[in-house]
Amino acid sequence: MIQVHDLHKHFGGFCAVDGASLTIEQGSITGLIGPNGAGKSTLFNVIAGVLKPTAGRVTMAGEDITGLPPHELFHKGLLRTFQLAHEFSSMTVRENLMMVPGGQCGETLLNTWLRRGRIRQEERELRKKADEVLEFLTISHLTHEKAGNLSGGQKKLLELGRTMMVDARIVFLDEVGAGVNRTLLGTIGDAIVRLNKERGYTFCVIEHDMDFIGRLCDPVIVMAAGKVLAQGSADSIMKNEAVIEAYLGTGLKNKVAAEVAEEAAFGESHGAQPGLGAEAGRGGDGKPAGDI
Amino acid sequence: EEIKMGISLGLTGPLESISPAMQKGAELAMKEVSDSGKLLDGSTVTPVVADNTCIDAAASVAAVTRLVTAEGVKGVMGGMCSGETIASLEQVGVPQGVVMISPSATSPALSTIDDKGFFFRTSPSDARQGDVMADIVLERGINSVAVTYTNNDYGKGLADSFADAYKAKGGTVTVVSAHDDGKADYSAEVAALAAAGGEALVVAGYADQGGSGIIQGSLDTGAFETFVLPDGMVNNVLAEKFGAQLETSFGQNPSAEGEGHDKFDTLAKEAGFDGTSAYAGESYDASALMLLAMQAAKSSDPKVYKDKVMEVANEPGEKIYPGELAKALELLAAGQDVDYVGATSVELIEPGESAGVYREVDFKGGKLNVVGFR
Amino acid sequence: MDVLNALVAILNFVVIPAASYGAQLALGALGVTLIYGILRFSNFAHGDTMAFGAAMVILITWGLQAIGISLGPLPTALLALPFGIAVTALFTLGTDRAVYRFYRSKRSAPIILVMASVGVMFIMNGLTRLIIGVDEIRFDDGARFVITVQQFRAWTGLSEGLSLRVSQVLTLVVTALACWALFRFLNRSRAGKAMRAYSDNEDLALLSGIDPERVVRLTWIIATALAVTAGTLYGLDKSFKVFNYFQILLPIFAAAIVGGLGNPLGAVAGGFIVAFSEVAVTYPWRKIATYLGFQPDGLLQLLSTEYKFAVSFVILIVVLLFRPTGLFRGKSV
Amino acid sequence: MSNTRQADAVSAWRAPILFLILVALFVAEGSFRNALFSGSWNTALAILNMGLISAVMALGVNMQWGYAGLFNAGVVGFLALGGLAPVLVSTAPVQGAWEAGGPRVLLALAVGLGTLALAAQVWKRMSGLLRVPALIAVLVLGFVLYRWLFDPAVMAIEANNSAAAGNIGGLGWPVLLSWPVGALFAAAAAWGVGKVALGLRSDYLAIATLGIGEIIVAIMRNEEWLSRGVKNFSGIPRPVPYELDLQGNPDFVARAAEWGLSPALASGIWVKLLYAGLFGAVLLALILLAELALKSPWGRMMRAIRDNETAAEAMGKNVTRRHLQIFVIGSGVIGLAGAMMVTLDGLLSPNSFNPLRYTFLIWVMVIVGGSGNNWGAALGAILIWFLWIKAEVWGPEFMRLVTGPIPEGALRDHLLGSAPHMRFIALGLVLLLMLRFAPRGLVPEK
Amino acid sequence: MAEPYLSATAMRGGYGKADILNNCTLTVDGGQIAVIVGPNGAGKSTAMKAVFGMLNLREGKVTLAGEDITHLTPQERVRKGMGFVPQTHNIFPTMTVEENLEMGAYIREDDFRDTMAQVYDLFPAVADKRKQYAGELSGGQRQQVAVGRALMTKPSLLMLDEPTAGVSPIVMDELFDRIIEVARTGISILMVEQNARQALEIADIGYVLVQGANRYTDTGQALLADPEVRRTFLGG
Ligand SMILES: Nc1ncnc2c1ncn2[C@@H]1O[C@H](COP(=O)(O)OP(=O)(O)OP(=O)(O)O)[C@@H](O)[C@H]1O
Ligand SMILES: Nc1ncnc2c1ncn2[C@@H]1O[C@H](COP(=O)(O)OP(=O)(O)OP(=O)(O)O)[C@@H](O)[C@H]1O
Ligand SMILES: [Mg+2]
Ligand SMILES: [Mg+2]
Repeated sequence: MIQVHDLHKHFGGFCAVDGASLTIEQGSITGLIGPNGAGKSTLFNVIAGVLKPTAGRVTMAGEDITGLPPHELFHKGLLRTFQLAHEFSSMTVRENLMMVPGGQCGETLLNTWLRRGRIRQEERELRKKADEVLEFLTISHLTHEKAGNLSGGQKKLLELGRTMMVDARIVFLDEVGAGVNRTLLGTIGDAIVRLNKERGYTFCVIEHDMDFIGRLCDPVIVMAAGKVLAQGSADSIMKNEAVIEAYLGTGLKNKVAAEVAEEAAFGESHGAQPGLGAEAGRGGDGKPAGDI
Repeated sequence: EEIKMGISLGLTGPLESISPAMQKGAELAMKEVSDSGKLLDGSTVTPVVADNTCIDAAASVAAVTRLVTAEGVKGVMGGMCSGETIASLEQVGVPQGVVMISPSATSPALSTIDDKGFFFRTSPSDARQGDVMADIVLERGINSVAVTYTNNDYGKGLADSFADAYKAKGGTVTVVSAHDDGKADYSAEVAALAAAGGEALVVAGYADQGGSGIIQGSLDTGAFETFVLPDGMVNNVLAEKFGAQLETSFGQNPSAEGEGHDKFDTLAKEAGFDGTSAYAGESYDASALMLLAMQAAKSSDPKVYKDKVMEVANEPGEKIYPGELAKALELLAAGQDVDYVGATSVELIEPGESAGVYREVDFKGGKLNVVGFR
Repeated sequence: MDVLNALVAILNFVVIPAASYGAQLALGALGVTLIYGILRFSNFAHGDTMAFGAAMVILITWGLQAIGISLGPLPTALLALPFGIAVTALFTLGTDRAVYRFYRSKRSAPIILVMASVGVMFIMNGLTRLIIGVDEIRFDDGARFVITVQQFRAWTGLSEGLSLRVSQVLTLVVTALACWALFRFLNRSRAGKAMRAYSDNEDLALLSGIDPERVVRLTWIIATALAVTAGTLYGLDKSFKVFNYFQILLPIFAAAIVGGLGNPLGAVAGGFIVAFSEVAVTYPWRKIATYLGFQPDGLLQLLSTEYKFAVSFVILIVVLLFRPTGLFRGKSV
Repeated sequence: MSNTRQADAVSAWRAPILFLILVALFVAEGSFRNALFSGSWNTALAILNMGLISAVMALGVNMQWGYAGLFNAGVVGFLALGGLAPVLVSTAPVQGAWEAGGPRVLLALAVGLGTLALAAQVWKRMSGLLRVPALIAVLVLGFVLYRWLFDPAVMAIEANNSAAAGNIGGLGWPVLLSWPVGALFAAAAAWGVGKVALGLRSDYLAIATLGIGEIIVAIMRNEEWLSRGVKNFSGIPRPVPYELDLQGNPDFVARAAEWGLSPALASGIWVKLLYAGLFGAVLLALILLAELALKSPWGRMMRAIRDNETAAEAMGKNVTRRHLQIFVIGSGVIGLAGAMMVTLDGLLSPNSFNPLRYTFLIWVMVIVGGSGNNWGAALGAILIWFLWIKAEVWGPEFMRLVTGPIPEGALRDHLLGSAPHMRFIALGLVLLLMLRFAPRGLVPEK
Repeated sequence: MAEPYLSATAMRGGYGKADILNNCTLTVDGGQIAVIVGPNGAGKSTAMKAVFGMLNLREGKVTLAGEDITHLTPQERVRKGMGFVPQTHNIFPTMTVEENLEMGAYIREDDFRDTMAQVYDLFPAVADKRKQYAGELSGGQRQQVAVGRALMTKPSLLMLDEPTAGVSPIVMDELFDRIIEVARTGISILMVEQNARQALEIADIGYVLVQGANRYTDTGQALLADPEVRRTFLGG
């Protein structure tokens, strides 16, 4: 679906993306992980047309889309969310959603004077759709709230909700999970799977929550220092030494030390030992159940 | 009867610093008439002042509309700047049938306007001054000059008419360039004028505006030493400001031959303002003319007395100087003719503007000296 | 010799006047840029703060002269300057309290503050006129020239002269000092950093223990000091006239913006760009060409001086097209 | 941190009540005679007419700022361009001007525009080392050719009867036709400006447009052949009858007598009423169209763009295009107002186009009225204009009040002499008070 | 029992007319780690702001070390030893990383270079960027700077609103580690977390907030063990 060829993005002298090449398969839910500052968001921004690449090429379904402006990409079916929520703060939550679909009849100035009826009908449909999305995201009580007044997590949800307003071909999600309640995140994960299965959306997901990545994504691409470090299934990635060292880490040293000293007798089950698998280190018990 | 007279001046705006003296000049004449008790069987005259901002036509129209329709003035001493004057004349003066006499709007465009006889001015059209100035400059043996003018209808009209006359009489104009009033800095203009060169610099501007800025810059950089100064510049303030630096400069402004002007000066001093300030005398004359015309027409109705304005201003009749308005009223009441001379040797020519007697001045010894009349 | 003459002509008519005008603009722009940088709005009352301050300085100068104090070759106004600053700062602090604080606490959009500053501008303008009148006032005493045209010609024997005024030198020196000091202050001192922090993120500044009201007060005091100094120097150089101080506001804003709002270096660079583009682009090169041995017909003037302001704006727009937030990457709200 | 800005709930009655107050002010101005009001309907209507025109200007600014967040500080320029239209469209042709150089001027202008277009193409199409030299070559050659065509033609036109005319002259068409033409002039200029400058942010856009406004006004002042420049153009035809004609019309005089009015008074009022009708109709039509657009998905899209351009762009909205659209339309409306204003004044005086009066005062109107709200902007415009005019009377009146208790003497004289400057203080105070009690505008955006 | 170090009791208040907080109570003892969890929009951030005096309370009382601070301004609370990292807008974007940290130490009169070195030690990723503008950092890096800034204050009560949102697992572990360490030195920690399981593990006391009211209050371990809590709030 999306192919990135040897992409470079420099800020001044600094190479945020330094020759990344990767492929996002049609119909996949691809995870993109990597340490802070690895260049993930920058890569997203280049693909989505917000930043111009210093060098390299991006193609979408064979078509070269390097440097196309975001609004054109949107109409080609490429949607994205922002890591720092970009809500329309003085508009209500519902309006935030209703403005999304492209090609609305009422977006043409002449039509607003001449085709009131058509617009009214279109609006009715949009409103219904928006309300469904809000219902799904469990924020329907906020329909008429100004988006600027939402809580941090709610803004994230709204961000996601916008991508659900139209039929997309590929959706880039930049840390939708950060700040979102884990229970809800599970629901979101389900929705992503459903959209992927039922509607054939392709997803590319940046996330630091490895449970989420592990449950959803295949394949997973790991970036570090602007380059692709590893690629593979979630399981294989989580066992990859280099990835553990650069990204996953090995659990809470202090906690472990403390436990060893004070609470060894109780045989803590989830205190990860250094060198143990990353999954265990990340609070291994209670793997998310498939159903919520 | 209490007769109200309007005064429409730019009390705020670019010419705000010369307006107060003009207002005082106009009020002086009104007070003189009013105090005499001889106008139309003891009518009193009350001035009503309006601020026309000088540059905002809409505000000026609103102000004059108020004077005429709300205050019910019988005549308006104003406007001040040509553009605003045209607007208020066309929108208010003519349609409402009120006489307007401007002391200072000198644009040639006002000569041709369709005023239905309601408009006069006590200052001459700039077309004439250009001619006079060209003569003076050439007679002083200066054969090439640079010209700078304030970028409005007054400056532009004067500069054009001067340049045409001067060239026709054999002089060389190295450059004619505009300067805007109220700018922060005139280095660019001075640099351009200096580069163009010339034996003297003609400054068709205002003494307390860009004009003095240009002179200051020229003196400081040594670009010019001799300045030719037309009416807007001939002013005691200028002499005070630059003093001996103007040693070789000269100029001319419309003014009475001696007597009227001096008398007005004394009167002004008594009333506590500077009679030599630009257009103060013209303002006095403008008000006086309207009141005398009323007396002559035996009516304060502008539609009636408008036809008398030219009559009282011109010969034949006894000459009337500032401070002699009471006498003039008496003469007129007795059915005799007067020839109002006033502070500025008023002589109205068709279509109702000052013919323009100019006095030639120089600045020897850092003072403003009158050296002749033409 | 002719080459020297050409050089002196350019110095005398272009470089020196443009440099001192540029410094005047820069000094004004420093204040504008500071208010913009810290309090995040364009202060339209700045021109009138300059006028008000200069009026105060004039009154005090008259007072000093009356009791016979002077500064020798330097203008007495310099002595009056600190007092003028103090009085004006009290006034601006008062306006902040009475006007701007309310909108800050309401977190109004910057445009509301801009409009409030227009209101303040009208009031200050009226007050200044009430206090000192609308006439032109000259208050420079002491020596006027460092070197006059005649002296220069006598010394060098060149046919072109060169003049340098005390006020020009003063302005240049003061501007350089002010820019340097402001830059150091904002980037090095604790209070300066607190000011920048406040401008970046008010709430977080609060959380770091910075007292916002103190920052605001400090900003006003510094900006006022800059404004009064600028106003006084400008008045010394040209003469004081209330109306002109509003007119100078536009080029000052242009300077602040072309350099990049919020950046002292930018303000200075902007001031010089505006000044030099006004003077140099409209300069007729004929005289220079003649000195260099050409005999041109025309004036060799790119554009007439009527368009000088337009020219400086064209240059400004071109700069912005290539550097959308000014030469020194300024802020934008 | 989250912004704690709260949308104060604004009563639905607020707008109607404020409009009623405004009407009451005008009625008071028309019928009561005291220190504050003049009691003349002529005055009241004169203020109202310019107020209506100001409202149209404010509407244009509101479209740009209130809908899209574009800071246009060049209002005066677009206004002036609009004002050019009545001169070029409706005044009588000037004898001999067209023959003197009309076609050549047009050709020169075409060459000038062509050069710019070509330069833009060169800049877009070419790359590499040759780009800058090629651009400069095109510009220089174009400029030389343009001046070669332009200068002699202009000299010839300006020399043609320079005291009374000296301009190219008009077409002699009805003046009402010049209103849409004025809008077109301004819109066309805005298109060019927008293409270049709309990439700039907030205050940077402001200063760029400010500059463009100054440039346009400078051109209108100095290009005499266009409309006589600083020499002013007066005597622009009217769409309504002349007072003097009415006064000479026995029918009208009789009708006036029925009402108990003198012919002069009645004619003044009647003419102003006709103007008010025209301007009011234009204003209402514009508000209607604007409201329809604003309350539809188009308006929603504009608000989204204003709130967050990056996000709007990512949601498929072509921000650049929309900005250009609204900038052009807003400027067109301002141009329309310019044409209306010049028609009302009967005079085109480029020197009067100063930014304080025609840019910043309009901005004050919009912000005080309530940006983003069409009714608010219109209300603010009429109200502020009313105050701007009345401050002329109220300022000195206030001064008299203040100086009452001060004993006769130099101080009192000085203060009374400075009374006209109270105009500024009065206006400033009123402005601050209004902003204080309605910080988001009198009728804020919902 | 001695009074807890921080106690905010029966808080009621909100932004506009409607109350967001309904009788919400939070207490932290010296050296304790308290964690607040709850669904989005439950009022967690609002509660933090209320404790820090950035919100007008209609009811309730906040005491710090026994002293009533309900009516103090935020900057006065900073001087009383409270430090706060907000959820969003928690850096100075046009100041460099180093200046951000310096601003954290604004009220400190002593030499803070040690502390800064420690912070850089803790977050090596931002140490490389100390001369860069904080606004140019990646999401996770910003978060690290924000926490670093609060650490610079050397507070006696550290309040963190979702400090780990967007940071990579390895840094998160480091961060939690550091928080434990900090708490051991006697500093109280009050934090909101969505990475609730990890957070509750190290928590001495946990609060579950729903619609501005306390739903569950218990030790971290106990909450983790409660299946109801796990299912509805911790994501299974
Ligand atoms: N405008 C900019 N100027 C300079 N450097 C930048 C800019 N934007 C990003 N960077 C740098 O580029 C690098 C990559 O940033 P990016 O936002 O892509 O990281 P990321 O992988 O998304 O990290 P995170 O997981 O923390 O979100 C960072 O080191 C950041 O400091
Ligand atoms: N500035 C504000 N004005 C009005 N309402 C607000 C404001 N900020 C937040 N709210 C409302 O208050 C409620 C609680 O918000 P808060 O930020 O405290 O939630 P939270 O528990 O921190 O959620 P999250 O986990 O998503 O950060 C939300 O419903 C939100 O809509
Ligand atoms: Mg990122
Ligand atoms: Mg929160």
